[in-house]
This record gives sequence, C-alpha cells and structure tokens, in this order.
Amino acid sequence: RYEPLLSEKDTTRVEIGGAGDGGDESGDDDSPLPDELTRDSLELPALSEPELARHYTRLSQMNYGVESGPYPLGSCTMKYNPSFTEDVAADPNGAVHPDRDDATVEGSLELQYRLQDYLGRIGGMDAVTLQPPAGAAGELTGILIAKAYHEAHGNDRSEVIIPASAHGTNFASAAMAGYDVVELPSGDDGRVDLDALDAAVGEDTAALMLTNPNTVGLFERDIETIAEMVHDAGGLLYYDGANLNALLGRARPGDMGFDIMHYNVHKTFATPHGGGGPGAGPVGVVAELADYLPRPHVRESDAGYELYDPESSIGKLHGFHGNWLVLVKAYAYIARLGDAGLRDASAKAVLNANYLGSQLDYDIPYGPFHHEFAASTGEQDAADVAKRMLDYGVHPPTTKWPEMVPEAMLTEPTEVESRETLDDLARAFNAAAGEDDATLADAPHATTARRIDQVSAARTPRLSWRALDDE
Amino acid sequence: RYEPLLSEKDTTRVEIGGAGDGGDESGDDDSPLPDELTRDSLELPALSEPELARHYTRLSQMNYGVESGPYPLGSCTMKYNPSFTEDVAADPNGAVHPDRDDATVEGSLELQYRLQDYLGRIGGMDAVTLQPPAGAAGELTGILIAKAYHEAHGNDRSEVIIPASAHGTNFASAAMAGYDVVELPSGDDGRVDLDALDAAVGEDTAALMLTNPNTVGLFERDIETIAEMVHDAGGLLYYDGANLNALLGRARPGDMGFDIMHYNVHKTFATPHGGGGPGAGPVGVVAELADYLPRPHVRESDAGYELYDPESSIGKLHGFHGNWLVLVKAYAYIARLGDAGLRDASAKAVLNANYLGSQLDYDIPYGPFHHEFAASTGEQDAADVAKRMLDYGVHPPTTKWPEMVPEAMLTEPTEVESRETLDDLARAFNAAAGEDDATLADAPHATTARRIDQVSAARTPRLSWRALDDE
Amino acid sequence: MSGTPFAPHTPAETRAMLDEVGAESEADLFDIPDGVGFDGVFDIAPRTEREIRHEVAEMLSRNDDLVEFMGRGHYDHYVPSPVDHLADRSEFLTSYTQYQPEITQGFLQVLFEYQSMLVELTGLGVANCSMYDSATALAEAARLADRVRSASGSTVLVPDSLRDGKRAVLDNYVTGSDLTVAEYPTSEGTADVDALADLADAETVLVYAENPTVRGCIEERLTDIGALADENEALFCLGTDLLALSLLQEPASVGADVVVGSAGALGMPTSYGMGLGIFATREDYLRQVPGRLVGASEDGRGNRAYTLTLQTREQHIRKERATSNICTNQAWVALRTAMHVAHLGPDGMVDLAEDCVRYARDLAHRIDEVGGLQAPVDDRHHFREFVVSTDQPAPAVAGDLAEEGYAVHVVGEHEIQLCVTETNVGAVDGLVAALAEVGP
Amino acid sequence: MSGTPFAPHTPAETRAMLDEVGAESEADLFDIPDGVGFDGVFDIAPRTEREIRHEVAEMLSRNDDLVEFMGRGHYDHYVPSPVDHLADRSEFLTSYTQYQPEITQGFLQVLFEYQSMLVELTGLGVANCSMYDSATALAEAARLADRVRSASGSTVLVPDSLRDGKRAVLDNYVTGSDLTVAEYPTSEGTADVDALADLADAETVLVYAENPTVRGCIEERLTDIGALADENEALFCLGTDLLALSLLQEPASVGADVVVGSAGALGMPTSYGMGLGIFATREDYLRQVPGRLVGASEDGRGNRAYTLTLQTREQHIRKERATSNICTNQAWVALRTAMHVAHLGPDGMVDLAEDCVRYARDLAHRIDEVGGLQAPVDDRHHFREFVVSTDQPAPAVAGDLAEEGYAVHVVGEHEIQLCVTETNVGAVDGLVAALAEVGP
Repeated sequence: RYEPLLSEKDTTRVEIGGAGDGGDESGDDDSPLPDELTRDSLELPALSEPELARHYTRLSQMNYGVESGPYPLGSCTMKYNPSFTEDVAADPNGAVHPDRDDATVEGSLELQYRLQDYLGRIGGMDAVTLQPPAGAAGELTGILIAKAYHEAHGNDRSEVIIPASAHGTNFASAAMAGYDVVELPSGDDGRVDLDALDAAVGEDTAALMLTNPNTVGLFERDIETIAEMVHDAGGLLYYDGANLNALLGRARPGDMGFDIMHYNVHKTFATPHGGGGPGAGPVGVVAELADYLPRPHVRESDAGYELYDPESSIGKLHGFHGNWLVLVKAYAYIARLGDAGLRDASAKAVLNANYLGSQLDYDIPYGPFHHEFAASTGEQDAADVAKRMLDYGVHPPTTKWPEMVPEAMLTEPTEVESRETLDDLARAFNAAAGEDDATLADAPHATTARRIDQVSAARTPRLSWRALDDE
Repeated sequence: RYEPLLSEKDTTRVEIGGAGDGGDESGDDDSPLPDELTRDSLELPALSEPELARHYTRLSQMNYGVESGPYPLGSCTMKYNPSFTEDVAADPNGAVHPDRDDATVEGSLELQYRLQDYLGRIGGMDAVTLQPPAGAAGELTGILIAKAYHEAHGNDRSEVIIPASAHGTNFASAAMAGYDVVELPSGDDGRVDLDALDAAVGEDTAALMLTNPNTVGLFERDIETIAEMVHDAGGLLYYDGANLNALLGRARPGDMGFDIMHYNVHKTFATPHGGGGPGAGPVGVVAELADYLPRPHVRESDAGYELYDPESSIGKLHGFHGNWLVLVKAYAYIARLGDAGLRDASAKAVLNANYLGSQLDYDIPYGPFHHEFAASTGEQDAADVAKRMLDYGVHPPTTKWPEMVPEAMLTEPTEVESRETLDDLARAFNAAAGEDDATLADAPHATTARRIDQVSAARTPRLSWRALDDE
Repeated sequence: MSGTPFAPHTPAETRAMLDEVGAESEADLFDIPDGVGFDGVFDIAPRTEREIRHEVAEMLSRNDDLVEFMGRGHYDHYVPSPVDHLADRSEFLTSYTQYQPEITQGFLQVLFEYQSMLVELTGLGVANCSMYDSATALAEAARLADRVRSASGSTVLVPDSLRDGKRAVLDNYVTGSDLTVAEYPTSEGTADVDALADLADAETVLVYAENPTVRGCIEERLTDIGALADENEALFCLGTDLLALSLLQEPASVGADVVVGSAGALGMPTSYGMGLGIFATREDYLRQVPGRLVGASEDGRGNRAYTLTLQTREQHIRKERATSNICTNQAWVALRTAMHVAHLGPDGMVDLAEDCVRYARDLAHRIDEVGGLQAPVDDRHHFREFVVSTDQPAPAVAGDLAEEGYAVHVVGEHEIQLCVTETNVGAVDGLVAALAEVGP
Repeated sequence: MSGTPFAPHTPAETRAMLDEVGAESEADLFDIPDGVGFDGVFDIAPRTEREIRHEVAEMLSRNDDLVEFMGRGHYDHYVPSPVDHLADRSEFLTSYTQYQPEITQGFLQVLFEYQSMLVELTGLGVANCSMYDSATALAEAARLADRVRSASGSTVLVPDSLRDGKRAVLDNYVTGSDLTVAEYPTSEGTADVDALADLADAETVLVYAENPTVRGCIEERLTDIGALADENEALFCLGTDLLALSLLQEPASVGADVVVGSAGALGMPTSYGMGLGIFATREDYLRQVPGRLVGASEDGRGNRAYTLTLQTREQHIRKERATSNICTNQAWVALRTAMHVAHLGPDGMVDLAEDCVRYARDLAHRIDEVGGLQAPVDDRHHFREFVVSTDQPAPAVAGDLAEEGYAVHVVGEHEIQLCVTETNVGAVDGLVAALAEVGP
C-alpha cells in the first residue's frame, strides 16, 4: 500500500505580482503590493477537497493510534483519550485571542483557575502554572524557578543531580538552564543509591530531579531520606511527573518532600498525544516558590478571576498562555474521574502492569514495580523483538531504555486495557521469545511497510519532497 | 483480519426487579416497578468505552466509503460528502422536538422554506414537500398525490406505466399505492418506445413514472411527445429524481412536462449515504397539485413562517417531519454550489462518465449517455468482473442491471473524480477483461474477506448472534 | 469560483478530457432537445463554507431556546460523545448499501449486531436493519399482517389514542390494500381490553398496542391483549422503544408477533423528529419482512462473514411484488443506536430506564401537590411522561410556560403532557415553580 | 460509579487478576512507605460527560462575546471543516511519536509533507516538525546561532518592538548560555536599518527581524538586513507566518538563515494563543536543528518509507548535549496546518494573503477619514493589521469599543492596533461606526 506525496499528485505554480503598484486602492484583482515586496511565485500542491479527504483518510489508515489497539509504550502512558474531552475543548466561546483584556475572558480564567486548583490538590502542591506547553518545557520552567530561588537567596549553585535512568529531557532541560549535570548511578536495587547521592549532593547542588516511581516502575522507598539530604544541602527537589499515573490518590509529590513538579497532562490526564504533541506541562510548586511562577498567572479577584504577574516571576515559557485546548481536555478528564476515578485509574494501571508482567516469558530484573516494568529480552535484541511484535498487530513497548536493564522492554499497559488485551500482548511478547535472530532481524513481515532503513535515512537526509526531486 | 462480535467479547445478564412494589417513592435503588410489569432479565454486551472505541474503529477500517476511493455505483451518485455540511447539521439549536409549537421554531421553519424554494427552482416545480424520508417514500408520496388528484376529479384510474428499465422502487411504490403496474419495454435505442407507450397509455393510466436521463444515461429525447401523450390521456407524469445529477442547470423536469417529481438529496445534493441511509426524498409538484401535498407544510406568514395543512392533503408519509439532519445538509450543499456550481457539477459528472466510458475495453451499447453508462461484460459474468475489480482497490459499478444491457456494469463516476482516478478505474475494469473465468469466479483475492457465500446465507438464515449461539 | 469546489478539474484537464471524448465543449455532451433545455438561472448565490455555517447558525438561533419536557413518541436522551465521533468516521458515514460485502464487512457487522440487540430486547427471532421511523414501521407491520393473514380478514385495530402521525402514515400505507383501520377505546391511558375484546373478531388481522402508551402509561394487560389477538388469529403488534424494551415486559413473553417503534430515542439527538423505526418479528414471518436483513455466512476461506441476505423480498429484485418499496433506510442511525446501546450496556440501559420511571413518578408527585394541578391524570405506572390536568385552559398554560422557557405538550382542553429524562431532570425545579405560577 | 469509567475491569476480573499476581488487594500492589502514603481526598467530585459539557459551556459562556480585531502574532483565519474532521481521526489524534515507523507511515508522511511545504515557502533546505510557538522557535534560533557562531561572539539583536512574550521566552532560553540580547530601534513600524548597522558588529551572532512586523508593517529592507548580518558573520533570522510567506519576499532570497514564526494562523482556531512554531534553516545547520525531523528512506522491500531521523541531535539520545530539550512538540497542529495549506492550495494562499493586504489597507483608509483618527500611523504597506492613533486615551477607546462589542489592542497612550482577516471583515462597518463614535 502506497499513498503518493501530495506533490506527486498535482502541484501548481502561481505567479505573483506584475500589475500592482501598491498605491492601487480600487479593490480590484491586481496585486496590492509592489513587486519588490513580494515573492515571484509559489509552487505548492493543488488538489480538490475530495482528493485531499482521500489522501488524509488513507494516511490515517496507515497509522496506529490508541483506538487501533494496545499501546504499551513505557513512560508514555498511552491511555484511551475520551472523545468527549474533544467536544468540550471545541467550545467556540473558548476560542479567544490571547491578548484579550482579562476582564473580558472570565470564563477562560475560571477554567484555568479550577485546573490549577485540581492539579495542586492531586500533586500536593500549593501553586500551579499552566503555561508550559510540554513536559520538557515544564522541566525548564521548574529548573528556572529553582535557579531564580537560589539567586534570590544569594546562592550560586551550579549543579543539578539526575539519576542515570531519568528521562533525557531532564538532562537537556537542566543544561538549557545553564546547570552542570551530575549523573547519579542506580543502586543495585534499581533505586537511588543513597551513598552515591550523599557523594553527589553538596553546596553546588541546585536541585535533584527525580521520577517516582522511577523509569522501571520502582517507588523510591527512601524518598524521605533523599528529600532530607537534598534539603539539608540547600537544594530543591524536582519531581518529573511522567509517572504520576502510578500514584493518583496513593501518594503525592508534595507529601514526599518535592518542592517543584511538572504534570504531563497528555499522559496522566489522558489528553491525546497527537502523533508527538501538543501536550502540556503545568508546573506545581510549594508556597515558598509561588512568587517565581511564570507570568501571567490566574488568581481569584473580587470580580471573579484575573491575571497578575507573580512578584519574582521567572518570566515566560510560551509566547502566550500555553496549550489551551490541551488544558481544557485535562480539566474535563479530571472532572470525569473525580477522586475515586483517579484513585482507581492508578490502581488498575498498576494491576495491569503486574498482571502483564506475570504473563511474560522474559525476565523482569527489578521490582516490585507499579504502572510499568522493564523486561529484558536477554540475548535477543530488544528492538528486533519489538519489530516482531508488530506482526501480531500490537504496538510494542519502549525498547533499549532505560539502560540499567539490558535490552530493556519498558512496558506500561495503563489502566484501559482488559485482561484479554493483556493476554494478547503477552502472546505477542512470548511468541517472539522463541524465535531465531534471522526471523527477528527481518521483522516485521505483516505490516504495510517492512523494516525501514534508518542508517540511509540519517546518512543521506532527504527531508522534503524537493530533496527527493533533486535526486 | 477478524473482529469478534460484541457478544463474543463480553456480555452481562442483569436481573431486574425483586424488591420493588411499585409504590415505593423513596427514590432508592429498588426497582420502581412491580415485577409483573418488567422483564426478568436483560443480557447484552458490556464493554468499556475504550474497548468499544476500538471495536468500531476496527470495523470502520473494514469498510469502504467515498473517502476510501472511487465509488462508481450506477444510479447511486456516490459523490464526495462535504464535511462542513455535518458541522452545519450539528447545530444544537436545530435539535428541537418535532411537536414544538411552530411559532417557537421559526429558524427551523425558515430553513425548510428556503430548501423547498431551492428545490422548486432546481426542478422547475411550484411546490415542494420535504417530508418523505427517502426516495422510495418520495415515490409513494407522489403516486398518492396522483391518486388523490384523480379521485378528486372523479377519475377512477388503475394503472401506472413504468419502463422496464426503471428502478425497482418505482414498481413497488406504485403497487403499494394500489395500482396495477404496466411495464413498458425499451425501444431499440434504449429509450421509451413511443409505439409501446401509445399502446399502454389510456383512460386507466394514472401516471407514467420516468427517469430522465434513464437508467443507462440516455436522455429521453421524445419527452415532450411522451408528456403530451400521457397528458392527453388524462394521466400525470412522474419524474424519478435519481438521475437529476445529470441535468442540473441544463434541463428541469418541470419544463419537460413532469407534474410530480422526487429529489434524492443523498444523491444529487451530496448528503452521505450512511451505509444505506438516511436519505431524504422531497417531492415537488406543479401548482395544480400543491393542495395535495403532505401535511404539515411550511409557508410564509406575517410573522415569518408557519406550518399549515394543505387543503386536500394526502396526509403523512413520516410520523414527524422527515429526516431533518439530511435536509440541513442538502441545504448547505446547494448553498455552497449556487447556480454556477450546480451547473458545473452536472457538466463534470457527464464529462467524467464520457471520459471513463472512452477508456474501457468493454462495449457500451447505448449512447450518447450523460452521467452514467451501462457497459456490457459480454461473455463474462458482470458480478465476477465486479468482484475482481475489488482486488484493484476500487469499488465496482452496479452490476447486472438494468437488464436491457446483458451483463451490465452500470457506471456513474460523478463529478468528484479526477482524471487520474478515472484512469485507475479504467485499469481495474480492463484488467479484468482479459482474465479467465476461474480467476474471476474466485475473486476477490486481495480483500479482507474473500468471496462470500450468498447461497448459504439465504438458505440457512443466521440473523443474530443468538442464532449463531444456537448452532 | 466558477464551478463546484468539489470537482478536481482544472481548465486544462477539462480540455484534455473533452478532446479525449471528442467533444468541443461540455455543452456538447448533453443530448437535450432545444425545447426542454434550461438556460435560465436558479438565482442561488454560492456561499463559502464559513458563510453558510454562519447563515444557518443565525437562522437556527431564531428558534426559541426552551427547555423541552416533550415526548409522545420522540425522546431526548443524552448521546455519549463516542457515538458521534465513531459514527462520523467516513468509512461508515459515506458508504453505500453493502452490495459488495467483501469490502463492507465493518458496516455489515454493525448492522448484524444491531439486529442481534433487537432480538435480545424483543425476544423475537428476526429484526431488520431499520425502517424510517415508528410510524412507517407500524404501517409495514399492518402490510405484513395483510400478507400473512389476508385469508382471514382485513381489519387493523389501533388504540383511539394513536398519534395522528402514526395513523396518517398507516392510512397511506394501507391505501393500496384491502385493509381497514379501526380504533378501540382506551381508558386511564391504556387499552380498554374489555372493549377491545368486543371489537376483535375473525376479520381482525392485526391488533396494535403500545407500551408505554402515548400518554406515558405502562400497559398492564399486554398478555390479555396478546391472547385476544391470538384467539382471533390476528397478529399482535407491540409499539415501544428501545429503552422501554430494556425494562418493561419482554414482547415475546406477552405474545407479540411484531414489535415496532422508535429506536431513535437512543443514538440521536432530538432532530426535529428524525429517528429510526424498529421492526422485529417471529421467524415464521421471515420471508415477509420488509427492508434489509444482514445474515452471517462464510467467505471463500471459511471465515465468518456477513452479507445482506434474503434480498428476493426486496424491491430491486421483486419489484411490484416486493414486501415493501423501502430501499434507502436509516442504516447510519441504526449504527448510532447500536453504539449507544453498547455504550450503556445492560446495566446502563436498565438503570436509565428505571430512572425514567422514577423521574416521571417524582415529578408527577411534586406537581400533584400544587393546588389546581393533578398529576398523573392516569392511574397507571408511567415511563418518562404523564398527563397533568389543570384548571386553566391547557393552551394558555403551555403558552405561559413557553414565556418562562419551557416547552410542553397540549393534549386536551385542560391537559398538558410532560416528559422527563436525564437531559431535563435538572430543570424540574424551575418547571414546577413555573407551573405553580401559571397552572392553577 | 466507584472507579474510572475508562478501565474495563469488572470486580470479578480484578479479583482474578489479583489472584494471578498473588496480591490480596490493589493496595498491596503499591510499594509506598507509610510516611508518604496519601489517604486523604482531593475533593474532586466525578461528573458525567453530559454534566461536564454543560459545566464548561456555561463557564466559557461568561467570556464576553466580542468581535476581535486582534493580531500581533496570533491570527484568526477560517479553518476549513475537513481539517477538523480529518485531523480528529483517532489514528492521527491518539497516536504517539513515530518510534515504530512501520506502523506510523501515515503520520510520518504528513509531517514530511509539512516540512516540504515549509521548504517551498521559505526557500530554505530544512524545516523541522514543529516547535511550540513562535516565541520558543525564536529562542531556539538564538540557541542555534550560539552553537554555530559561538566562536565569533554572543550578541543577539532584536527589534525594540519585539513582543514581550517573545522577548521573555528568549531571555529564559538563553539564560544557560553566554548570549546577551540587545535591541535595535524601529521606525515607522519597521527596522531602523541605519541604526541596526551601527549596532551590528563582530560580536553579533544573530540578527532577528520580522516580516510583517508586530505593527503589521511589511519590511522593505530585508535584503539590507540580511546583508548586514552576513557582513558581521551573524545569522539572519526572520520571523513571519505561513500566510505571509505565501506572498511576501521569499526568506532565502533576502538572505535569511533561519525562519521562525507562527504557523498556527493556518490550521487552528484562536485557541487563546495555542499555536505552532515554524523552524526552518539552511542545510548547513542541519545537525544543529532542534526538534524532530522526518526523512525519506526505504523499507525492506525497497519501497519508499518515512522515518524520524537524525535523532542523535535529540534529548532522548544526546541528553544534556542535545540541541534542545524539546520532546513532545506540536505535531498534531502541524498536521492541521499542513491540511489547511493543502486545502487552500497555492492560489488560495496567495489570494487570501492579498486579501489580507487589501482588507488592512481599506479599513485603514476608512478609519483615516474619521476626524480625530489617523490610520495607518506607520507609512508602510501593511499585512492584516495596522496601528491607529486617536485623540482619546487608547485604553478608554478600547474599553468603549468593548462595550460596543469589539476587542482591539492598546499599543500606546493614543494608539490602538487593528487586525482584519476574512473572519472579521464582515464586521468592519460596525467597527468603523463604533470607532467614529468613541475614537475622536
């Protein structure tokens, strides 16, 4: 099955300008600008609406989504995205310009305020900003808040400590904020090694960034001790919210001693991932850090709600107010579940991970795990096993990460899968377990596209149809 | 690829009643009805929303729609259905109860009035009812109007004349109204045989039902003579609007002498076919017949618009006001195209049919045709050829009908197809032309489901999952 | 824009295609005699998508924004969002009738599941893919009775309270047959079974009753009515709706031969009456069923597959001897209805149905406490709706209520009818207050 | 409802699964020390779909219903309906980043086409899959300049009229580098190129200019700015938007090294500022590009196939040495934008862009005729928007206009700014009348 590029179907080159002199005010069809201010021509695909509808329909059918089947990508929390949240977000009354006077968008402010409040309760945080447009942006926000806090307190701290098993964004975000990254090796039990932490932490420590449960699903049992060590050294504790779906209603970062956290609403709160985005990465902080939040922030006022600039605000992380539509969907999802639903979501997410883990023929080195686990394919190449799983009509887990597990298959089924689906997944895993390397290396066999050559893609980058034409 | 039935996934049996006495008014969870008024239990599928979303998503992917590819079903006018018409129809302000006092639904009445007006102009008719919920219902409406007209004029007429090549619904609708059907053989040129008509028409003739262009795409050149013959005999002329897409802005049934017509808005005006429906079959009549239209009818009033019962109304063809959502979509489509667009739609529909016809290796016995043509597969079985076309990823035409063409492939590409798509279609046709009977009889080979056994389906009807369970 | 935005032809492509078919111009392709050609204008201005959305929104905003407490055969239940999103997938929405089952297994399976749900709900062996609405379904039931019972008589008995819409459609559908329609009396909102017993005789081919009835009453003597029909060798046709079926007596258990009614209460918003007609019957009458049927079969590899079946009943094959003229039906609405039923599940169906009994009971109780109003008028259990009597003229009460923002039915000089479901139960306080103001 | 409606587990299934994993209860599965366990409540009541739809609709209806004549980097263009319907297909909407390209060819191809459209529009060789918005795209451009020009200096020059939102984001993104941001003056709404020439020096690593500028002016000396950057071995970064790109000077032709800006003007409604950042640059800097890139390759059968490529630039591989921390991006918005561009086609793009010049020109002309108002303030050609000076205090004028139903920008003590596109051009008569009332 092959769908031609739009450019291979039909393109038109439009010539621009010619007659106009820029002073023409007759409203006719001549170019309204002098030629020197315009481009000469524009060539783009030109297709009718029916042709476009078929193009995109066919392409969609060549794509796997959460409604296609299980999507157990570890650390990605690929939940079902309730369609009613789309309807809620589509409300035309929410489609306002971001520069509107805040007194004229009381409804939008109220929704934001309520979501700030919900997130604060769920995370045990005192204040929450909704502005960061993604998890990584949330991390940068949080680290900038830590930096501003330290600077305001006359502390010149240069290091951020991050476990080796952390998400890559942690490292990159800390570096973007100008920090040196101190990488913390995992202990034998897969958790933070307190001795290593003790060695790393000190007066240069601006913050420790931690995911809990960590990226193999283990709860950092020593979190209270960890928090004490970091705080005693004058550092702050940052919580990476990627794995929050494990803990809803069971534990809160704020209660564990974290000072700053981000929420991945496109994970925990079921907003769709959209093929890579948009997400949203709200950041919660303890009261002491509230004055550093990005501006503007929403608060209650006499008249209802208003925007204001926190006193020591770090500034902005988005040109406007972040990813509004995503935030509305998150609000709707949280409202749908409520206390009991949120708590149940985590319970079922953890149950599903444990059940699936129990059905696999592969070793799972670390436990007890919560919402996700890292199985090891041992002698087999995890990436090949994943490709082979495609032949069974399921999406494979995250592979070869984190590195603490050799040939890792980081698997997070989420709460939405049924036992039957988990059994299907287990069958797909286990079928690959017995196969020879040649079969695996050649997989997948049953997909529209066979194994794709990554090396030539990178060696000879062809990143546009113009690049293809030039060949 | 197989998707289990809902019943094969999970069902629950709910027991009903028990505690309730019917007099319970405490609002608790007990059954609010006495047991003797309720069923004992109910067993139905019980699945979570994510499971349902996947079920229906997968089933949709096992279905071919207009956005999947060309759909040249002759006589069905499978146009692209513009998605904006869905948005227009989804307006919650249009979601009113059908019994609302007409003074409180002025907006709904205005839309209906405008659509009546548009359809009248397009068909050359003086008054239009929107009530019939489908083309066949429109036919019955029209024939009942003819019957009421004749009865009101003291004419006891018992026959409706219908060409042999007409749609099956024409025969069935006339019969439902109590008429004897007089079938008119086609002339050698594929059109109405005037001699045969002359022999058939007479004082028993209530009406002649005619499609123009007819079901092999030929315009009935003698339509003026035909109309004169029928009118002279005291009969009425009924126009089956199934093929109206051939004539928009080029000819109007009213101008040809037709007294009554129906419109298939799900054909000509691009409302989606929905896997078999809903459609809508508005009926237009000349002024003399306007008093017979179904009740209620929309007209202008001092205050705006109102419902009224036409003086000699035939009554009703739908419990309420017909298929509202479909009518809104038709209104939006007509408004989008306007005069020039409607005229162009027919021009391109006819051009596409002629172009496609010119590319086929099969004989097309009758012409010049307009928006559709009937190719003959000659020695090959037309149904087998159609099955083989499925292997080329296209939807085949209507087969083995009308019977005046042996092994007919009645083909109507509509205006929405591009030359490239028509060439693809022609390739699919022509590829089958050279193939042996065994290959054809075994086709399709590349589809999810292979050739389906129709005989056993009819011989051993299994029409529900309960029937499957009982086996 | 000089043409339709939905055709892809550039002028150059049009020219090339005309050349290919040997025509000078598009006009040359039309074989229309001069006398009947049209060269006038419709005077319909083309508008953009945006303009039309604005125009229709503007038009429909002129409907008064009233909270509706209306029913009488057309009900408002909340349609879960996934129904909209999944049913709008173009593979479903834009497909045709499944004449090529090999590439339309998806829709066929949905329709098979829809039929199966009706079989479960009615207890009858066969359900078709859909009729237009409950009125046409009833009319087709009468025609079925005519075919299977024509030797014995020609009378169809319907309640005197039958909605005009149903009666008028029934009259039109039997106009070509020998059937005559007669009414039997009702009392306290349900069938007067004793009177019905007097009327039913050997001439009777069909007895029609409803549960709930048009006044919202739950019929208590269905078994007696079924027996009466049976004694007279008439078919017993029961009119109902999908939600009522989930809670009230199973039709098969009371002797129903045909079940008709509205399915549109589930799956569709209140679209000015657009809906879906249920049609289910005993397997005995399978070959007399109107409309489309989907059956299970096998494909060439022995896998289960679905297909339209028993098409020899239908108009495109049997022409004037078909069981009905129906062709285009309400398949997409059936798909939506099946999705809604599946989304509710049996628990959700029964819970909602029981709520509809409670809502009506509780609202009637509250209204009855208002001086000058009596509710329910009928001494019956009610489903969703009931009749209220007022001391004031009912049209004036309804008019006053409209001023207050509520739409209700006027069903008698001093009777209004109210329907309450999960979609308007939140507004009952306001309604009761308004009624207390204007009703007594 | 005692749990999430989006998990399928019945109590019996839960029990069976617990047994399978050897746990007594769900609580046993949580390995949480007592000290940090949470057994409180959030006090968030669960609501039904229907209730939440009603609740949010109610909340958002409290936004004042104003016709917006607003722009300054965020624009309202009509998004054709097929964009909504096609982008909402769940295979697109609910998919993740394409880590398994064999089953995500559809989205990859869409992103490849999006990148290709940007290459056509900018004339540059490389475009990424998306940044969050124009502000973060500009900030990433500065960081790219830092990487490729760090040997030569550390100054980023931006116009003094730069939106606060962009400036504030830029400041945060360069906080970890040695870059300093300095402003150059603007005059008549565009760059003061002579002053810029005085400021640009060997320390300069990036010169940023916008076309159109934040005041809606079309920059007339882009080539000079590009040359200035070039002379100082600085990168020339041009900020613009997709529609402007279709008509105004091609960035590559004026020497742009990086193009950033907003694509969200096409593909998205005005979602309170949610959008999509363009990022395109010369192929020279390919390996320094932030964010995701889709490349063409082949599959095992030799068929063309698409895949994410050059991932070694990215955080999940390169960690703290990545070109950016971006992971989740705006892919689905890019998909919508590509669909909108494809729907317009080149003719539609240019027509709409030309209309945006005419609309602004004509509206300014009409306003200028009102006594007490001058428009446009800047002696430039304008794109969509322009500044108006009033004799009255601008905030008061804006407040009065809001009373009349119009939302505008206040950009100075006596300056307001107006933006006009196809979506509000129908309301200009009212706006002009209101302005004539409140402005002078």
